[in-house]
Amino acid sequence: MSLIKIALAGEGGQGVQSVAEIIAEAAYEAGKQTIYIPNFGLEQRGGVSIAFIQVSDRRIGAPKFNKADVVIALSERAVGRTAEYSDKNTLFVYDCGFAVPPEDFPKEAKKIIAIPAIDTANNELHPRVFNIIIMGAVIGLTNVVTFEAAKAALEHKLGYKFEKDPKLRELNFKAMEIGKKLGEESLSKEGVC
Amino acid sequence: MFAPILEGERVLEAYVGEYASGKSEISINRALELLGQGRTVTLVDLDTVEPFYTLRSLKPQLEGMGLQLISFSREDAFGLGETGAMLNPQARWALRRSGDIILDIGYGVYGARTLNLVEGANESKELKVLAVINYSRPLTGNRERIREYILDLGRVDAIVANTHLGDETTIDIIEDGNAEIMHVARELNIPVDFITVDEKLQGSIGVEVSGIPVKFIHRFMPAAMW
Amino acid sequence: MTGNETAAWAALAAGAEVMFGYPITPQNEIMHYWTRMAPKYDRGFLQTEDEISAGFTVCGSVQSGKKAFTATAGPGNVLMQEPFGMAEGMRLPLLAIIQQRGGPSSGTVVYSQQEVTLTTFGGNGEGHRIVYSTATHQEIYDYIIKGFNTAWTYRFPTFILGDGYQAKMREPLELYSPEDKGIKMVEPYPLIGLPGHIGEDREPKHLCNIYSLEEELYEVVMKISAEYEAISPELTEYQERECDDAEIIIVSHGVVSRAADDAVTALRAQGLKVGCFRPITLRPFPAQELKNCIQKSGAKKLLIAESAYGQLFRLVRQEIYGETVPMETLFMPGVGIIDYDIMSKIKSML
Amino acid sequence: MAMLEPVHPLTPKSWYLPSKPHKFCPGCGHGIVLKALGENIDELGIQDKTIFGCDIGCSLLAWNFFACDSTQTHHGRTTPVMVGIKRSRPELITVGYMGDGGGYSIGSQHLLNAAVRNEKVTLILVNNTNYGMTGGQMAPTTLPGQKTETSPYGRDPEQTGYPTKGPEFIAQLTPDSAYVARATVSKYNQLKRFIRNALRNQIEGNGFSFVEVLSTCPTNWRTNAQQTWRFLEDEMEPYFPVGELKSPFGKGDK
Repeated sequence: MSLIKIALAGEGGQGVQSVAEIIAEAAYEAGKQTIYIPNFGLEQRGGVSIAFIQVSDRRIGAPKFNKADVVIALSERAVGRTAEYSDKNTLFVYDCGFAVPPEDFPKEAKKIIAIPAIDTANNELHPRVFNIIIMGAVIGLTNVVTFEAAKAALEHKLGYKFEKDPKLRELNFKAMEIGKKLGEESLSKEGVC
Repeated sequence: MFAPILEGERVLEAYVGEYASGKSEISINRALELLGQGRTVTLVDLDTVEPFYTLRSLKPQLEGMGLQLISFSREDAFGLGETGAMLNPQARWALRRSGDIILDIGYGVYGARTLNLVEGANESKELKVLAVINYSRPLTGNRERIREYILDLGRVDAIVANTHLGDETTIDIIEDGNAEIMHVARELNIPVDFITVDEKLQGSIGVEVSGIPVKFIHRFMPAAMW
Repeated sequence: MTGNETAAWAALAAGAEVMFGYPITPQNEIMHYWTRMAPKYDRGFLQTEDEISAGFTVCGSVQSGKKAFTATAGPGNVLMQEPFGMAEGMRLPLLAIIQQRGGPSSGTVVYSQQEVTLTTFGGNGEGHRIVYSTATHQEIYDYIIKGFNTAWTYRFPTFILGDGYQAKMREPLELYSPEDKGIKMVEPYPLIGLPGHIGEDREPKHLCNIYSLEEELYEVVMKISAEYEAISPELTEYQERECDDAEIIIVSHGVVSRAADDAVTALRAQGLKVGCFRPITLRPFPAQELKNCIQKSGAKKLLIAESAYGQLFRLVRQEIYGETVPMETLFMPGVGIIDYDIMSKIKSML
Repeated sequence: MAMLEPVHPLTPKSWYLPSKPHKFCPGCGHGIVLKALGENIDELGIQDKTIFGCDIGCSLLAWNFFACDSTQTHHGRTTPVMVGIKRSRPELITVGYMGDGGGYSIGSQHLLNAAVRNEKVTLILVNNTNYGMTGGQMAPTTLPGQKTETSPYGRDPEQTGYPTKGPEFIAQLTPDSAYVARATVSKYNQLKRFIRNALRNQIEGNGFSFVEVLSTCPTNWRTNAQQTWRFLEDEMEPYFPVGELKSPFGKGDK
């Protein structure tokens, strides 16, 4: 696998950084080179939280990048904030649960895709697993790690919680599966929910 | 040019003045003048505010000329850092020594009160406190300031007029400035004992101005120190 | 694992006994991990009232014979220059991890390479320090272990110069215990608080850092300088790639050297003769090695790339004084540099 | 006249004789404080494990005063250096020696926080109401109206505040296991007892120990012997009450 660059952006509290961390660990466990770096500092001050993830078979260079292969923007502000990371090779994904001013969208993208992750979390599952749906979507969009590897990493990260409440495990895995499907399906659709 | 010193009589003089007024130069010149008359002379460094920049660095040279010098040499202060505002214990008892004693009192808000540090200074009838005034120094640059400054020094028995501007000095600067100093001295009823002029200007000025003797001095304090 | 986590593990593996620190982003997690691990491994920690105090408590601790360290960034690095200066003057083997953030002033808490001048030559002295600029988590781990040995072997304050990106990013690395790699850790020893009865077995030890004679200080500084220069050849470290026939050599350090490395790969693939040189030690600087590179390649230009406005550039310029190769610069103070930035610059130079 | 035998004053065993006579000015109080400290080091038998740390200022003149392992620091930074040593080697007895400028001004944050953390170090702070070494500038402890080189018209509390009352302040910050006292060089036996308590408190591992000592600076006060003593006893001591403010060794000695 050649280098995959992912920018994941949302509001503080949406859990984008923990998603990035789990993906990075899953990739590492799968024997890949990986770097994940947050734009720390801003999230504590009410800014958009962005995670920069890179996964590759080879040694990775600079920890940041200016154009991503996949951008996932999970809030209205995040769309405008991450538009700069998109170019003609970029899949630009956003949640259709909010209205985005047209001028905020990237000028260039391979494809702009809307997915109903917030809606799915709120209505079908539980608001708390929103970020896990997104993690599933990342996998569905990029195949950056296998579904099994992601499950293992999630188990590693949240296993102690799952032990106490096995229903949580079920809920999380289901969220990831739904997310993966959303991601895969969106590849074949154009940017509307 | 000075009143002759009687046999057995000794010279006890303390020089006070503002920062860079020239008191150390004058103290050294005065001590060497007395030394030249075959007298025993002790020069005492009582500058406790900035002592490292005054007599200490000249100690070997002055001692080589035969002066007795009470001052810490720089080696004495190894490992002490800062400017080392320390009083040599010998300075406290300087007046108990035989021979002439020249006290170089540092500048500072306490003025002549520094003499409190010297045992017997306040009681001594022989001791003369001379204020060194340079009209070209900002703090003593007009009549009012000179008056205020001298009054603030505490005990002052006589004045030394030492107006100069270093290498920029002209005869006009000296004469104009000293005229002002003499004016204040008359008002305060304090005598001007002598006028000091850099030896380089010897010949451009008389040996006496308005009846006050002029003394030509050699500059020892290295210009770089200031 | 993050770079900060890596730093804490490295200090533990190196046998560091105590950390003194004060919170400042982006180095906080070094303290966080250290404080979690310290009690389990019987190591010490104190959060001091400020960075001045953190630096001086480290000075006190190493005087008493403990392997002590601190970590800081930005304005904290400024405050620590006072104790770092004392460590230079008294030859105290302290280790400090610097995770550079943006400046001047409080700047950003994120990233920069703007503490190069401060870390190499900060303070009212001559820069008698050893500064390793790391680029990967593996290097953070390796050079912290090595740095403690350097400090206690040569008794010069030693610095691990990282940055906010390295502090916060996650990257795999191999953790190891030094013995497993055949690395022998240098044992610390006390400078004061020595064994034996004073007056019977030994004289009292009076440590001194202040001199009243110019000549005295001159001798001390000249002696320290001579020792520093004597050990410099064995301390300098660098990396070079594709320099043999390079027409342009990219000079960068720390995390930016990763982008330079990628740029060289990409440009060589396009048939362009570009190489890269990376000083690992910024103090002492691998000056001769860089000169050799320039000479053997006959390079037509150097490109100095850094996330600062000329701090590495000034260092390079003074270190290779006499070389006439023209230098161009890519200064991006406070922001990251990626291969794309360097490649664009190189193409504009051709 | 026959040559008189030179007088050899009795000196504590823990004094380092090659550095004597010391460099303090005639009439300076430091010698008295250091004698009290030296006698206590002897009597408590801690010479081999005492680390003496000096601040910058006149206290620095004591850098090689004792035949104890000693270290110099920077202005105000003796407290953290002592803390670093004590935390690393708790078996050592660390004595930080500083002036009012080092302790109450440039190093006040260290003093305050070391007190709050109840660091098990002993700090002796000599209060002579001015910066002696640098030539007699105003200190945090300069009395209202007192002339110094930087308060040439007398300290004006409206402009520069009132003198710092260190022990009172530190007593408020420390737990009961701390020792806090103010002594004066005019009462030697009491001074010696207070320093002894401050050392004992560290030896017993109780907590922070702090003694401020009112001292004399005739050189910068420009006072003769009588005036010096009068300033200490009639001006300083009424303003800065002498006594133990906090002691784990029973009732405070006022």
